[in-house]
Amino acid sequence: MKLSTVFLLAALGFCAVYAADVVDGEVTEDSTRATTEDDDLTIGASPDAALAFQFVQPADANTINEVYGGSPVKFLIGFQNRGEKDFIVKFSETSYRYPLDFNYYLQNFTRGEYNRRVAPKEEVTLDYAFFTHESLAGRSLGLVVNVHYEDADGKYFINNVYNQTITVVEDDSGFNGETGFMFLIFVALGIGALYVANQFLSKLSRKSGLQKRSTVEQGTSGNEVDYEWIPRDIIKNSEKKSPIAGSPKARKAKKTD
Amino acid sequence: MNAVLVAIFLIVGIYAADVGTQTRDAFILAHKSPLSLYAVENMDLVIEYGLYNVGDKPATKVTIDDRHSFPTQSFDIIKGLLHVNFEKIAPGTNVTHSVVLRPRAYGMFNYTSAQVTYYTGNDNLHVSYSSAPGEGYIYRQREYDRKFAPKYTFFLTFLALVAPTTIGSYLLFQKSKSRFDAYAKKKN
Amino acid sequence: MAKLTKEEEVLLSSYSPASSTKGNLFFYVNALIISLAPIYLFYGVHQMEIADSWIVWALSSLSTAYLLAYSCKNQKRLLKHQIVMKRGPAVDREINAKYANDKKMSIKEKEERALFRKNEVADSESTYLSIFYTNTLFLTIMLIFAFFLLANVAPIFNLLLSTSGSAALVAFLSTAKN
Amino acid sequence: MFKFVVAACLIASAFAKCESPKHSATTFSTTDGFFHFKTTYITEFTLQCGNSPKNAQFFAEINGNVVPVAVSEETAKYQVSWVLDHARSSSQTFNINIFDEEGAAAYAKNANTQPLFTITHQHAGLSRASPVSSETVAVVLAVVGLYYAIRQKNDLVH
Repeated sequence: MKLSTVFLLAALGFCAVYAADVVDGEVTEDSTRATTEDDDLTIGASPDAALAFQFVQPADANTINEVYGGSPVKFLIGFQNRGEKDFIVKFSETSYRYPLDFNYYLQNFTRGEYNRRVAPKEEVTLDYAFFTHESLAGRSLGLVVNVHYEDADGKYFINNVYNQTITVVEDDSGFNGETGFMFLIFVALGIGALYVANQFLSKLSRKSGLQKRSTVEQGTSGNEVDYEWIPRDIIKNSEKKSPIAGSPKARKAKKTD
Repeated sequence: MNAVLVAIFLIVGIYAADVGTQTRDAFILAHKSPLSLYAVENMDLVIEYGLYNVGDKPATKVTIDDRHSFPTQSFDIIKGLLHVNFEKIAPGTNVTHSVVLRPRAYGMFNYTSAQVTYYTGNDNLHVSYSSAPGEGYIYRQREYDRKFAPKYTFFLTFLALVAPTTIGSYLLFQKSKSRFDAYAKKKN
Repeated sequence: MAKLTKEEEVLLSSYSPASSTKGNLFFYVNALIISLAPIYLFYGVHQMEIADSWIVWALSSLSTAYLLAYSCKNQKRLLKHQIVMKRGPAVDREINAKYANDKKMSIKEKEERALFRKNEVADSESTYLSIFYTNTLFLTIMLIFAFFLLANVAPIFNLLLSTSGSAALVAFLSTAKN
Repeated sequence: MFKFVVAACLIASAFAKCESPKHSATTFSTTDGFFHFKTTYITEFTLQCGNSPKNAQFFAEINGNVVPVAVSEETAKYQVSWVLDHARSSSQTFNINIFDEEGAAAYAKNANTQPLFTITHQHAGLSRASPVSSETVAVVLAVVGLYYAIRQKNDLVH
């Protein structure tokens, strides 16, 4: 009894691993099955097309199904034409789905438009990048990537190349040294500005206290002689006191001779 | 009992491994992307090629040829080779290759895809085209300089222009002021 | 008030707050430099071409130079007065110390000398401070306008607004009674 | 499974080997930390083996990473290129150890394997856009000057 349960569990485990492997398997020659599972796809894949999917950024997303919130996700789609007719790869559509029900869209990203012709026996690689918002960090999301293409006869196909639940993890490398440094500088500038403002204000208030007195003395304008600060006796005295006419400077010059 | 279990584990494991690999020939995905912010005339433009073997068998004689994308009359090759070979790319691994170019003139430019050829298994030639960055613009150097080039040399010259009268007059004022402040203090 | 003699008028004119020709020249030279420096900055940083913007440059530098010289003069007149009040006692002491041993000199003469010295000191100090103050005020406003507030405006409008505009602002501030 | 093992053994026995290598190398790395998203390092070298092996794949080991060496057949030039984040691209010297296939296989088992030869790659470090723009510095200087001017002006009143 015990042995059989262990056996059963082991077998189940391996099947699960194997199944995961196939879904993880980038080549989706059995993608017809995958697409029929997807309800909204009534159009299937072409047997002459082989597609592959690979994350480029983050590189480990291929194995651990994790992407970082607040940073771009880049992936490649390989398209192999194994038939005799041209294919035209129209676009790829990428969307986040509700992980418990993949029919429910959480976010639909802009299509990646390609319109690339793939001749028989040729392959092309297509790339796409999208941005996972920071607020999605910590959630599990269903990521679905479909590729739309048609053959030379205009027959339309849709291939599902990625259909899995991924985890969005917080990007802890976001607060790097650079932003930290910028932050520090702004704090320092702010403190400096406050200090200067404080100094300035205190000066202003002190100045305004004295303003009244000084305005009385503002008696000057234009080219007029400012009598206010010439000693009264000089103005009043009309007698020639200066021994030598002109300025004391001239006299001083003479003295030094 | 344990032996039986191990045997079963092994069988299931081998089966899984076999099915997993059987259908997957070498499949090379090739991406081509610029590693520089903009393409600017007379400034380095780094192009990175990445080759990913997503199959389960090695790809052999992998060649990247991108000479047609960067004709020498429009681009100087600063460093790197535009036509290279890798003898083998193991399954599940990736290889990157970079080239540094310098556009000679500004204007619209179409980044076409690079051609990648490789062999799988029994001398089966695959012709593949990398992803292409598409239409782009090569900026004038002046436009770039206006936006991003460091301008401290201009500001230094500006300072040198402005400083003599401004700072000079401050120093002269300060000199005169300290002199009379000294007189004012002497008697106090 | 008694009539002034010719000699006294000569003496008085040297006390007048109006700038001496030397000071005036200094103002104009400074104003010209300070008005041309931003144009160099616009040439280098905002990459204006000489060929298609020299008219604007000439316009802006002339108006800026005039406005700056005007505000320097205004500023000087305000400052000179204050400096005479402030430096007065110190200058008196200086003169006293200088001629302390000169018994021949009368008090009146000493006073006269002190007065002349006061004027000299106030004139130079007010010239320097007015230039320093006007320059820094203008440069601050100009830089903030040119590289922060109007950074994305077309260079020509940016230039006109930030140079002539801030010069006008400085001139306006200088007309205020302190 | 067995087939794989046999194939692996066959490949192992067919390792290309380079005898008495002669090389000369040139290196390049980008130094603009603002203009490029990442720092790119390129080392080009020419190589002559005494036994001129056919279709040999060479490997380069940089800081423990083994990457295949690209070869241009018509110019007989080899190229090693790698990319690092700017954060890890301060001024430093890289030692690029070149292995032939045999050497690379040996290196996988024992990290002290002697390489064919080593190329040193001097990286000068990165120039980065200053976090404070010169405009800001100029304005700060002007404001400091203005502060002094106002202080002097106010000093006169008291």
